Amino acid sequence: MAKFQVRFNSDKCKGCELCRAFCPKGIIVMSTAINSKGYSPASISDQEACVGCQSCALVCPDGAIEIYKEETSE
Amino acid sequence: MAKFQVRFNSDKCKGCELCRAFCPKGIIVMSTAINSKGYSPASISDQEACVGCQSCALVCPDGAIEIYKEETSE
Amino acid sequence: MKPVFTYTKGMTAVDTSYCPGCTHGIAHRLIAETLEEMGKLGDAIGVAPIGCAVQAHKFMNVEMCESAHGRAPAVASGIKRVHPDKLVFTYQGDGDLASIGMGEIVHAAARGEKICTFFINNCIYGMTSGQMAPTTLIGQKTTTSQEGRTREQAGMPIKMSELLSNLDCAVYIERVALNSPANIRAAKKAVRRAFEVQEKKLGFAFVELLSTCPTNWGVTPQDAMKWLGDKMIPYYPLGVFRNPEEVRA
Amino acid sequence: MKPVFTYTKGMTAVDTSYCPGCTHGIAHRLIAETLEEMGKLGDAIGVAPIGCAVQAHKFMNVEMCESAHGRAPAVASGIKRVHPDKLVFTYQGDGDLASIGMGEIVHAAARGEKICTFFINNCIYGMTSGQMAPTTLIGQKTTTSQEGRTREQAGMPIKMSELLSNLDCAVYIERVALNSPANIRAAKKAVRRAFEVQEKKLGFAFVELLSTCPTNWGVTPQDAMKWLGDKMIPYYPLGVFRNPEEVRA
Amino acid sequence: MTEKVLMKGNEAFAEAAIRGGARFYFGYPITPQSEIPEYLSRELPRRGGTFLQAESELGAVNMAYGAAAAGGDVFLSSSSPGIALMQEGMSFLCSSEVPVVILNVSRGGPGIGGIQPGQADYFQATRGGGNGDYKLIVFAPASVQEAIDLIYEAVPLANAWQNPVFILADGILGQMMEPVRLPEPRPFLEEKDIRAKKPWALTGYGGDDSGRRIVKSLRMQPDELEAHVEKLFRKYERAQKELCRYESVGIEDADIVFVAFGTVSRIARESIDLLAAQGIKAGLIRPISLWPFPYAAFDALGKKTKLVISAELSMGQLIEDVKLGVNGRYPVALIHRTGGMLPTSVEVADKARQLYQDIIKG
Amino acid sequence: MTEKVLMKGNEAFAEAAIRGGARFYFGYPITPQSEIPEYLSRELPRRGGTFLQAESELGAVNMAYGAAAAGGDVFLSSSSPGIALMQEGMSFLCSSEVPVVILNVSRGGPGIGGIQPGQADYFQATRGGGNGDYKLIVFAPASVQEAIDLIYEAVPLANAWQNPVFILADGILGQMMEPVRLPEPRPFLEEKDIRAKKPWALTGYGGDDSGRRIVKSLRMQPDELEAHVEKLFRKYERAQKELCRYESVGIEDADIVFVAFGTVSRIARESIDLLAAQGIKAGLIRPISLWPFPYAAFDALGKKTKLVISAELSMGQLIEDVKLGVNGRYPVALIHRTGGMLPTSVEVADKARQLYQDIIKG
Amino acid sequence: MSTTKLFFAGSGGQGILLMGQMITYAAMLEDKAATFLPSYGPEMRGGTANCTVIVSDAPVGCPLIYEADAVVVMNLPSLIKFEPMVKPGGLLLINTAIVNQPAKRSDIRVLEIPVNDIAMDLGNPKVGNMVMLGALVRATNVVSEDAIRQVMHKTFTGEKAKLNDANMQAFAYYKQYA
Amino acid sequence: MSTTKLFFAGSGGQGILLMGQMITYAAMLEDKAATFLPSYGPEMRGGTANCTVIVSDAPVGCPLIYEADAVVVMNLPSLIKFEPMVKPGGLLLINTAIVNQPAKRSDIRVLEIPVNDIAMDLGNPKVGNMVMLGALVRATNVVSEDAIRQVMHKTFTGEKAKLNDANMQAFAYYKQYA
Ligand SMILES: Cc1ncc(C[n+]2csc(CCOP(=O)(O)OP(=O)(O)O)c2C)c(N)n1
Ligand SMILES: Cc1ncc(C[n+]2csc(CCOP(=O)(O)OP(=O)(O)O)c2C)c(N)n1
Ligand code: SF4
Ligand code: SF4
Ligand code: SF4
Ligand code: SF4
Ligand code: SF4
Ligand code: SF4
Ligand SMILES: [Mg+2]
Ligand SMILES: [Mg+2]
Repeated sequence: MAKFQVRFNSDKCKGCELCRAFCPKGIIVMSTAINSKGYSPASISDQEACVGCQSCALVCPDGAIEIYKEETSE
Repeated sequence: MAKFQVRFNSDKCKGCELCRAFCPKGIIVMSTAINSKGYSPASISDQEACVGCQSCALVCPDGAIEIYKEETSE
Repeated sequence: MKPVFTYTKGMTAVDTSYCPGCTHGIAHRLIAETLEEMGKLGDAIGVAPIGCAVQAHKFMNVEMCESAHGRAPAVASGIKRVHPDKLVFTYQGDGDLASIGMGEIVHAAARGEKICTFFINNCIYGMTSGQMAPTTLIGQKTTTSQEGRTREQAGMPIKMSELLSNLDCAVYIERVALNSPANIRAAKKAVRRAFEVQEKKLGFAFVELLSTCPTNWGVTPQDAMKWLGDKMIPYYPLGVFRNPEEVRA
Repeated sequence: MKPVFTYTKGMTAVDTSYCPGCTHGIAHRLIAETLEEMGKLGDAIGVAPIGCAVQAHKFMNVEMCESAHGRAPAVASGIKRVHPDKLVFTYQGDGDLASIGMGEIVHAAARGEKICTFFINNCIYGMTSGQMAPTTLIGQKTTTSQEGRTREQAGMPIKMSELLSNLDCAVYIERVALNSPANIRAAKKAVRRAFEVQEKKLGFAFVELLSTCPTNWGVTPQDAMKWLGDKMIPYYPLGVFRNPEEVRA
Repeated sequence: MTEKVLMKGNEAFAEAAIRGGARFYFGYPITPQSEIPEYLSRELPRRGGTFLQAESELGAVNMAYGAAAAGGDVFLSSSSPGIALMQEGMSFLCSSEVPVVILNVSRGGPGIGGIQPGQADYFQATRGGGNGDYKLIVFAPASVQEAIDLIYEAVPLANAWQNPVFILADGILGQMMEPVRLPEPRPFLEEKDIRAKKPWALTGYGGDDSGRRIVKSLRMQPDELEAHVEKLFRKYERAQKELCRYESVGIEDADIVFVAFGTVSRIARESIDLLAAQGIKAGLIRPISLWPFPYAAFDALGKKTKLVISAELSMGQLIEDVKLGVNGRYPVALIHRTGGMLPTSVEVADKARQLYQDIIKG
Repeated sequence: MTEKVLMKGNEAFAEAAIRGGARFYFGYPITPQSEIPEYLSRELPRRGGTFLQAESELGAVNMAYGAAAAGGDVFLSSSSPGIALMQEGMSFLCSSEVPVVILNVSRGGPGIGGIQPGQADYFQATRGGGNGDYKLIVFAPASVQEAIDLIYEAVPLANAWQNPVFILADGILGQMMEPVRLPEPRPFLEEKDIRAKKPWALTGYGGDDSGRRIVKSLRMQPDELEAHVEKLFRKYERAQKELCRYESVGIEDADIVFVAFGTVSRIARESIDLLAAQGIKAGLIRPISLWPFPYAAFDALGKKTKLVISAELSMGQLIEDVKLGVNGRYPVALIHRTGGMLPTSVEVADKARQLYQDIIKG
Repeated sequence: MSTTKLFFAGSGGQGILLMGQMITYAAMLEDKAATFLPSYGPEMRGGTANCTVIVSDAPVGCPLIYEADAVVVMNLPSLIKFEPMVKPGGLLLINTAIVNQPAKRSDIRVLEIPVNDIAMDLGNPKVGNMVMLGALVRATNVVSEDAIRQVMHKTFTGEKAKLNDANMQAFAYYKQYA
Repeated sequence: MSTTKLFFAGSGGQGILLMGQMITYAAMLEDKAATFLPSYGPEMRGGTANCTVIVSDAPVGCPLIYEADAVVVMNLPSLIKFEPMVKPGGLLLINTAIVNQPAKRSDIRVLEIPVNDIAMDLGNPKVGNMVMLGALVRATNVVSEDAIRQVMHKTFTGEKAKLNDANMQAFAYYKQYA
């Protein structure tokens, strides 16, 4: 199981690609589908590779990203 | 004959006493008479003692003072 | 799974009206998160004047007031008098604050109003579609400086943080940038410090947030971030300009 | 006898309306003498906004325009555009320039308008009979700060010369005082330098002249001069804040 | 009832505002009303209120906007050119339904003009000098006592109507002294009571964001804006029914009816006596509310009336409302001075007689 | 005559100002007129003029004041809230008799309102939102072509009358495109010719201070101020005789007469056709000058007319002038939308028919 | 119905406005209607001061007057400017200690009072205006002497109360003088 | 008197305003009266664009319309919002390359044109709006094809002139397609 889970709210996403641009792991990709607002939302291509740096969430202007971490106690 | 002559235009004078206050020689006095504007104008008490420093004229807010110097060629 | 980064209660569920990639959204979130973390969402009152963010009240979950263009600091001064213990803040664009609102911001700072001002400097008039602002950089093309701004035509861009630093009662002034994760983290600290200065009633607190306007700059959001770093920061250096002892620690 | 100090053609024959001992008269004379000496009386256009000196056009022998309270720098900017080779100047009080007119003066300076501003700082609203100005000193009693101004109530007095020194295109800034013959001589040099900066089209030139208002300070003209020296100069230090190379010599 | 005191108009206005409940004052000096900020700078802090000298009239009106939007009871004063600078603000106050009491101690214009009394800001006050459809509630006192009473009443009235209440006085009222009785002070509204008393005011929502309040003016969707303006005008329509005030003196069988407000109405009263001595019966309609204007007052005019005269300190502003009220039923004439000049009662009487004789001669 | 071109209203206005002779422009961005400063920022410097973006509308109106006082031919534009901020300035311009051409591409209010077209600044334009007695000369175009022609004419007209000329347009005119013909450009007035051409303008007196010029507005002595205001009003009286303009369509034997200006007059014309199809003859008075208002136009109304209708984009402002013009001779009704909404021609026709039928039924 | 219109003029430091205010205050104490209207604004800076007082049994109309029952002039410019304002048969009071020019009109009553000299004689140069006030009140009966006495005690309180004796003495002086 | 009212709607980058302007320009060249009115202001930022064009033999009244002879919709939100605007018997042109939902009304004529697909076929994805323009002009005859040709040559000059062939090809496409 991946250590971090990055969740995209694709209805909030405006497809600005900032998360993609700032992900140090290059694991964010833009969808070819179009969301209800008419944008191509971002999503994660390789959850395992995520280092949980939060860069994506910090730069997202539209609050479309949440990040979860595996509970160590689990 | 005095080296400097300080002329007061007493119609312009507002009796503010600044010239008197700043004269290093203390030779400016206020008149007891009242001018057309209702002020006691300044005048010079001892022309001979004047050193021509222009202090009086520089501080006069009402352009009431002129200073003349004896022509050396005379 | 444990959330490490999640939605703040400080933002409403309403989608913002900002263009894709516009950093107004980031600035909103930083303020919202900070107030949430301080437990002050219900004790804050914001003022957003005309500009792209005039409807901030739809997005930030605090009570807010719109204001006439440029007048937010005066409006906030009035609010603060009525509610001296609430956190009162203005959220102003560069056209708004540095152009039409110059008188109001300087005087609020000079009086040491116990308010915070968040100054979103994107070097342009966003809402009205891209005219030159007093902060527009030399050489920058806008719809009213189509060949690029020149010193001769419009003078040099105004550095508001530096200008306000002359005023004794403007006790906290910092310039931050919203162009990278690291800078955004730093920006959030500045927002926090500004509110703390207000809580302690030390005086006027001012945070300048260098921002982007991809739409009116005519570039992608990503290129806008780059332009901010390459062009804006060299002219508008980041840093703390004034910092009262009490919050320096 | 040879005249060594005589009436300048730069002043009209009309008696000023100023109170006895008010330094507005001195400031007028310095500007008038300078323009006369430069041979520019007929090539100057002045702007005097509302304030005790609003009727300066009656006393100074140059063409002049009144302006709305605070707006002289905007008016002068307009005039200069029409007559780029004339010497255009504003003559503004501290209430006018530092309070209601803050926006206009900062922007004229920021744009580097090729005009001169003579800023008559007497720490009070003269014309309206003695209310607090943004320049009123801490502790100074005025009709709207009857116990003396406090930092808490109204912030710290604004130092306009220092504030404007942040603006690149404000190329010449000096503060002088009208409280002694020596200082008045120095003030005249500053006035001259300001006009020369304009002649050379170097940018915006600003001279702050510390002045008295015996009437509203409630003291004699002589005590007013002393108060200026004892209280004002320590807070508003004299000196050159900005000086372009070209006129420094 | 308090005992009679002798007070300068401006100071009495300031005191009336405090007693009316105005705890917050924002202002900027301007003659002939500077005694108001001066008085309040001393009195308000002493009595638990706030005085803040603004950087300008723009600052003042926007501070007032903020404080009132936050639920404070606010008083604001200035004189003509200063009021001109507040026009954008007035429009905002009305649009956002933020109640503020505003006093114009008006002077002669246009431009910087002079400092003597004028009534040439009538249009600005009643028609709105700002942008868009809005109305101020406007009262015009004719004595220091009446000004006190109107200002005292204005504070709760502004709150009740959630609209600015504007008092149009003049330099004479501001500067003169008359014996007056001051009303009993109302307690100031305390911060803790604002949320309950003013369900629209910004206070911070505390624990429950479901009651989050917003004060706004922008409505990008025209249908939404239209609906809002219509809502405002339903309120204004109600105001027209409830707030019209005037005084009339002997108009039913008058040959001439004067219409005048403020100081001029006092002159007109003297002229009525002078005309009576010459066998001409004159009456007076004195509008106290300038908006809503008491158009209905003109319905009481009888068959005998030959002429209605608007007497005012302007080149003819009130006269438009007089004409709208008269609606063609009687000839309407103007007697006026401007620029700070006042007509004497003799002058008014003479001109009125002249106009009257011209009419009866045909 | 130049050839037809297709231009956006705002750009056409800007071009017309240049061609009319306005060499100086001062402005501040505001929707829906920002294309004007944008266009002029590019075109004016290129053609020997000056574009200066002001720090605010206050800055703009005062820059305009200075430049025009110095003899420059100046154009100034904004939209409703921006115009509200210029009210003190307007009063100064009129008082000092400084000619400037001012365009309001107006939008919905009050407050910040919206950006869709409005006519609710009618009072402000015609009654003066600033302080004191003064009048702007106000024209209201109904098409891009007419706006071009009026702006082109306004530059010399403002100079001839030494008074601001104000063009009240709306967002639709500013944003739409229509085929237009631009007039031939007039040469700009050169600096060296100002002193001779404008004997009141500030230029510096050169060698001879006996011709020293002053531009002022303060008159502390009320008699002096009154004399000045009376002088202004003699000019305004002349303007009332010489500058009234309107267009009327079939009013002599109309059952209903519409009064409408600007975009609404175009709608009313369509409604006239719709009503004709229903057997009701409607006419139109379209004021082109809003001040001076063409009151005399109403003298042409005949016996047949049962109803006069003011059709406007406000809660009822134009209607006051209509009532003053009608002076009780006919019933006057209002058909209006506001807040940026426009009525359709069908809506106007339906409402008019309804009102008309109510009247003939009694 | 009786109405008295008074006008006071002189220079800044002469206590002009105080005279007017005291009459107005006294009238109020006597339950009469009264208005006091000073000239205002920067022209006062020139050093002139003047005010109008109207006292009446009925509500006062316009507080401004163009004709006065009595005019007090305390300096020369005021005499020149305001002598014409006295209504025919009215009263003109001149401070002859400063005004060295006689009145021109013959259709009015003129009282010449060297108030500064009298004040000097009384040992207090500041009470000149009270001397004039006494003369005015006695010549016009616009208010009662007793009312003025009450006003003085209400006006000069605390520190200033010690002035009352000197003031009343000055106020009473005119009786002897006349 | 013949008047044609057209309405164009879609998203920002689709050349909506250009279509409207070209018709207006063409009408002018044919000496007809015409008005073009875009939607304006910040709501355009949301990414929608629309405009109204009226072409007439007589001067145009109000440039705003509530009912159109023909409506062009280039994306789905526009179809939903503006289908009701077509007058009974009028014409609706839908860009079916993007709009994947049919029209609802049966009292109007509907033309379904996959303009992006056609443009792609033509080797130039940017000429979609010209395909739509061609369809519109031919279906309504509001202006002549020749006028549009002239407009193109006046609009795309200099650098852009090389687009004209592609544009005209796209403009002409609908003939074949139909
Ligand atoms: C008095 C007035 N003038 C002009 C405008 C038009 N206007 C609206 S927002 C704005 C500037 C927006 O720029 P900025 O403050 O930098 O905010 P941004 O949109 O860039 O975030 C302007 C000029 C207005 N609304 N009111
Ligand atoms: C819009 C406006 N507000 C207020 C005033 C009143 N006013 C006239 S001059 C002045 C200030 C004068 O002070 P300052 O500028 O310092 O000049 P000073 O008289 O001291 O030389 C004020 C507030 C005005 N004329 N116009
Ligand atoms: S948390 Fe960091 S590594 Fe993970 S997806 Fe976001 S930016 Fe990439
Ligand atoms: S940064 Fe946010 S809005 Fe932008 S693409 Fe990523 S998730 Fe979407
Ligand atoms: S010139 Fe100098 S010494 Fe002579 S009178 Fe003046 S101040 Fe005195
Ligand atoms: S300084 Fe000038 S005005 Fe003052 S007393 Fe001397 S001469 Fe007179
Ligand atoms: S216009 Fe610029 S500032 Fe405004 S929302 Fe769009 S990107 Fe942001
Ligand atoms: S009031 Fe003050 S500033 Fe004005 S003239 Fe008098 S002393 Fe000078
Ligand atoms: Mg911006
Ligand atoms: Mg001052």
